[in-house]
Amino acid sequence: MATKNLLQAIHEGLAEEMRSDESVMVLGEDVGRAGGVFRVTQGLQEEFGEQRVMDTPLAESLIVGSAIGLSVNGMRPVAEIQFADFIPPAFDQIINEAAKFHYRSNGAWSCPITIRAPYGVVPGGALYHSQSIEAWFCNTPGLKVVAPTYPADAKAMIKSSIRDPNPVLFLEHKRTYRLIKEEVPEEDYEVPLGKARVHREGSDITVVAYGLMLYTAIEVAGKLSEEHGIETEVVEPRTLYPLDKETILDSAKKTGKVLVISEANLTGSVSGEIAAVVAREAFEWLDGPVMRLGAPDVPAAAFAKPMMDYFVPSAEKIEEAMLELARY
Amino acid sequence: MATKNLLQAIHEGLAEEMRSDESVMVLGEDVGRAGGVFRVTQGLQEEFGEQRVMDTPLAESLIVGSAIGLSVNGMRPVAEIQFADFIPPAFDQIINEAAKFHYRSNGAWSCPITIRAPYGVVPGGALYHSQSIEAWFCNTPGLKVVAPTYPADAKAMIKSSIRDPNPVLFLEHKRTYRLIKEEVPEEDYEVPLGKARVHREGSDITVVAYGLMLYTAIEVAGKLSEEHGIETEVVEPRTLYPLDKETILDSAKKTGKVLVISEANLTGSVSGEIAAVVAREAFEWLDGPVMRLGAPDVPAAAFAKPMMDYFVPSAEKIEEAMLELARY
Amino acid sequence: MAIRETSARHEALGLDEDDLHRMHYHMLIARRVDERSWILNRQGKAAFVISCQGQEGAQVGAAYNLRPGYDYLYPYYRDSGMTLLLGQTPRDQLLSLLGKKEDPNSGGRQMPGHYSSRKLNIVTTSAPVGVQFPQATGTALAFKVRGEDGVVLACGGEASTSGGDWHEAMNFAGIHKLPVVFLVENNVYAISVPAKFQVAGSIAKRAEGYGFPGVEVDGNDVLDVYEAAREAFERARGGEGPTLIEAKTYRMTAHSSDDDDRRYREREEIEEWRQKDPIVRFEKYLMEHDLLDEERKEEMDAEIKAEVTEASEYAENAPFADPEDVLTGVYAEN
Amino acid sequence: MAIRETSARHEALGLDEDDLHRMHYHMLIARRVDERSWILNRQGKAAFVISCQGQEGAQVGAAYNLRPGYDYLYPYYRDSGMTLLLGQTPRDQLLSLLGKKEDPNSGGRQMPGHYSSRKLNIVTTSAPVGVQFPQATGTALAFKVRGEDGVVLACGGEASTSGGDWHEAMNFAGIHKLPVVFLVENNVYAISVPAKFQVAGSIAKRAEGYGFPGVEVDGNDVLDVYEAAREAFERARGGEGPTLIEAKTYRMTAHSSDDDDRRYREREEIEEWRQKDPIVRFEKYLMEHDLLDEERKEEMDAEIKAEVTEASEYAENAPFADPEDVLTGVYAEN
Ligand SMILES: Cc1ncc(C[n+]2csc(CCOP(=O)(O)OP(=O)(O)O)c2C)c(N)n1
Ligand SMILES: Cc1ncc(C[n+]2csc(CCOP(=O)(O)OP(=O)(O)O)c2C)c(N)n1
Ligand SMILES: [Mg+2]
Ligand SMILES: [Mg+2]
Repeated sequence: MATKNLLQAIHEGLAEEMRSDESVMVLGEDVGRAGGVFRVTQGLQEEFGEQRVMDTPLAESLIVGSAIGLSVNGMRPVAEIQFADFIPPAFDQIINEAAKFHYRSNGAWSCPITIRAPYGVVPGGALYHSQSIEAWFCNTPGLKVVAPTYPADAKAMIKSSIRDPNPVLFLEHKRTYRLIKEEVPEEDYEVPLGKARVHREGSDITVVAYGLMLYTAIEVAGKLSEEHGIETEVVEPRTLYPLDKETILDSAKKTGKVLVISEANLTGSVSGEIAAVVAREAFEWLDGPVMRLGAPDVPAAAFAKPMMDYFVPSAEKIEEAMLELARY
Repeated sequence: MATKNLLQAIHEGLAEEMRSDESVMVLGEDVGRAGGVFRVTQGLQEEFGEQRVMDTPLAESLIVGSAIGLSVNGMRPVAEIQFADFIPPAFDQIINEAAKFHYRSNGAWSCPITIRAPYGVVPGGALYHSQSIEAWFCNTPGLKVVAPTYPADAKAMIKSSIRDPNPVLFLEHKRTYRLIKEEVPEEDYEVPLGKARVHREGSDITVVAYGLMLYTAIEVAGKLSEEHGIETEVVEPRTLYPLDKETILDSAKKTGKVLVISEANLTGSVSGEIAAVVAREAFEWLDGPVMRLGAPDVPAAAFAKPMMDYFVPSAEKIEEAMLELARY
Repeated sequence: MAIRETSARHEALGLDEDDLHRMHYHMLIARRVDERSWILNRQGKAAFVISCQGQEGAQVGAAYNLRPGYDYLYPYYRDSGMTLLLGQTPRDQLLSLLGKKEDPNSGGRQMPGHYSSRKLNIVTTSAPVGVQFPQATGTALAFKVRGEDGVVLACGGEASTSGGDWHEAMNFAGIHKLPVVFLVENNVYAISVPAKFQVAGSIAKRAEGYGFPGVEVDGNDVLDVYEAAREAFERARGGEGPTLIEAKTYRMTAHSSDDDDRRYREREEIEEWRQKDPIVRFEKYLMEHDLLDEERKEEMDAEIKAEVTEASEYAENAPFADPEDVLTGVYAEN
Repeated sequence: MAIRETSARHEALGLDEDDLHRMHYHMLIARRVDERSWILNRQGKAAFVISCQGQEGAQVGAAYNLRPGYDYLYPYYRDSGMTLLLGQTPRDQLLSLLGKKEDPNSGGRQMPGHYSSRKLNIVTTSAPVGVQFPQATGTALAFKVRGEDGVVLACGGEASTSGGDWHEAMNFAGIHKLPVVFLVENNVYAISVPAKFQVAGSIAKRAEGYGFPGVEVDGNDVLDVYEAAREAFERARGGEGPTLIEAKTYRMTAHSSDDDDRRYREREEIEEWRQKDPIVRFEKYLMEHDLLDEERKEEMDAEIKAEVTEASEYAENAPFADPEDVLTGVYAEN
């Protein structure tokens, strides 16, 4: 079993789906000959041709809108938005169209499309290649929003997304594309949408995190265990909408202390929803306030490296927050 | 002092600003000769002419984009989005452009525009004249989101919005346009953005609500006082982003019990942020879980009247929730 | 003379008597269903009406080229002339008008005029104006990718060309020569906004800038529209790519039952256009060619009115969906 | 003969020797600053470079018609030829390249190429492609509402015409005859996507569909672009409305320092276009008219290189903003 990074795992999942299902297509800017600005679709056009792997004009509403139209005519398109920051022109097609096709037609039509979007702060990305856009989409019934972090999960979840009869927004944190490698099974295996994952058992505190913050949290959790004997349970939602409340609440009830971490601007982020659910449904079990750590409420993220670093929640800040919660 | 409903109060605020400041303009679909589909801008084109009150093409990105361009060249445009459900095409111009002009130019440029958008469920409105869109915009530093409910507040706040040097999204609940009348001062008076309002003092529970839900909550609060001697403090944020945490937290600490109500789909709504803030910062004062009541997580709202009524949180449901919290 | 000349017309178009009667029948039934809708609105039974009146010719003329259930239709909210032609019934329309459980478009979830039929390939209609155009190009692309000869008809009013979606779709369709026909029913108004504040230059002319033909037709002449659309469908099926058709017509009613058009247009203007009513004009043509007489017309009208009355009664007596039904069908199941 | 004929050219355009030298100077300084940027990138000092190379003629030719600080410019990220002409300095550019505190565009917040100057009416540039066009129409409308004769120049690459914003702006500008000039620098590629998969038909031709003139010019001929732009600016100032200019040019570098263009284009193609380098061509023109000789050219180049070297050293030694600075300036204060 080969070890792969996130980028390779998503590529492999896409390629396998295209091989096993002729109706699967990829469309987006620079996904063809160039293989995508991050190389996720590299080689797919050579293998599947210019029509099934199509370079579209620079028009995000068209990319998603045409994907919708493809899906109602028997195809399973995977639309790539080059950077999540550029998804707003497609907002209408996602929120008002794809997400409502099934409901508004009383079940007659459905819209099985997958929209891939690389998000998150990355060095040099500045204000328009850095944003965490989850919150824009996590108040929309009919849509699913997933954000896997580990390669093996990502490969299975891109397949689950393509096979899902509903529109799925598939978020990929740019800075995690090459951050770690892990063993990724060759054969077909399942990771269902809507299920969270517990990365680390622990009895003292629970940390809920995803994307780059998840890696940092797991690191810090190890450190706290060694240096302070504090045992952290780390829960990764993997699907941000609809949420797997059960797994999160089980952990909250077990530890009685919860910290939600994300790289998004704190106010109005998905962390708020998670914290609200825990504060409501695990109230009787809580030994401390549900805490949140996020980026400051300023545009993500300034270009100059020192400024960018200041914006992203650091391991130090995360350790501080975890210690504060543990000692509460 | 004349009594006016919400619609008349906003109209009056607009007209007064246009009279006192030549740079104030109104643009949008059907705002001119027709005076707007809800008649908010009625008579303005006759008084100020076709240029200062302009009927635009059916293009929301253009409406907001051109408003931005007007504002950088000395004007103070008020852009009307006919129904909030149709704001998604303008999402990019609001989120990525207007909200970031000042920050990204290091303060050189600013973007003093006001965007009016009628939101909320209304009979006959069905799936695209009903949505509560607050959450889409309350994770965006640089933008202000306001949602006044009472006529006198609305008149002052439309003026504050126009005078504010930042982009302001001004939300108007359609069903409250003509719901109540109250005395609205003729002279110029101030209601600053970013300040919540306490409508009703109470020591037992706090209800945070806005829009149509606010009216219902105040009604039910009166009922609970009479029938059960339960005293509810009702807090209206008035500005949803950035939030007036202080006023909300003061009330939470006073009553120790908080219920957040909104007509939006519950999951991912602004209620989550408010609940998370209270659960974190008033933790030590809480005698019960921070509760939330919202619409079910299904598209807002089906056309058939009985279906629509089922969707909107009713006075009964609100009373239930308030009683549950009071008796917790 | 005039007659021989024009008689050449429908024959030259390869339309036989049955075709003409089918066209006439569906234009008229669309009109009658619409008229009934306004009555139900005035009676307080229908919350909202949005009309096809004045556009039946453009709708039937264009949609007559569709192969129901094979080609795809993206109608807009006035296109009841199309959906009736494809196979929806007055009952369907009035069940939708009243938001009843049996409403085949949405089960009472959407406003009237938001058509949908999986069987007829009428893609669920939206309220946001213009969103159908990019979707239509994708549906056309699917045909092309699979090497099938299906065609997609995408419709909208003139204001549906003002938004970015229309342009993005035109450009994409042009680049890949997609089998899609864009029909713009230019009825002069977008609610209150006249075309002069809505459209710069000419809609039809714009097609050339995208590298494919655009034609302007008399939208109140069903044969004129049919002719242009037939050519467009042939081009599409032949792999020659898209066509844009701008049908010049007029909105004979207020925008909707919520609108009072006296605020923004003169009665005289409406009267002028009444003289050009596409149904009256087509009936004149049929009579000139001895394909219709007063008697036959009355007969047919009576049948239609009876059917519409029956449909109305059925719809009025039909039940609403259970309120709890709003909780179902948000996500599709595999 | 050829000379007399062409000599008529700049004179016919009302350009004197000084004008030509200013044009030449700014094309060359833009090129040299860009070349320096790549050196700093290879040295690991600059995280990101995006180039003007090949487009200096189009940029200087068009922007030469602007009245700095009165007319408005909405540049796109390659338009350093324009911003330098208007008054930004190599220092400004390189401070921005390195994201230093003194970066006049954004104080180190934005990527290089995202220009801004309140004093010069260079509106803060965005990264999302195409958003500038609706904004530009609003800025033009403000001039019209106030009865001023200001003009707005809005620029983008050919792919900036693919998004809806471009179309919505074209339509609005056409409806109200707004004083705006749209310049599309068609450099054949959008990152890796060639124009044939980006643009259906012809960009320049589309203007007619919106009711105003569109012209295609040789974007590598500064005088050709100047001529078209001068006419466009005169039309705009005279209240005759917008003009669309499509300048055919070529992106001589990779899309950016993050791009490897060997994945998608042939070296030969680049070589062909090198022969048409707008700077070389203009120098040839100047020499043919005895307005420039090798010596003068070397001299000027040496001056420019010295200034760029000084600017580079200054920028390299300039401090970053304090990290905490990211927390400031989110909202404007009254
Ligand atoms: C994106 C969007 N903006 C605004 C509206 C509100 N609205 C509904 S119909 C309409 C006018 C449409 O005019 P046109 O396209 O000419 O079609 P017509 O009604 O004239 O047939 C408007 C503004 C909408 N439905 N969608
Ligand atoms: C809305 C949006 N989508 C995608 C991108 C990513 N992107 C940046 S530049 C570019 C290509 C632009 O090509 P063109 O407009 O021709 O300008 P050029 O770079 O060729 O000068 C793309 C796809 C973006 N910046 N904005
Ligand atoms: Mg119309
Ligand atoms: Mg280009």
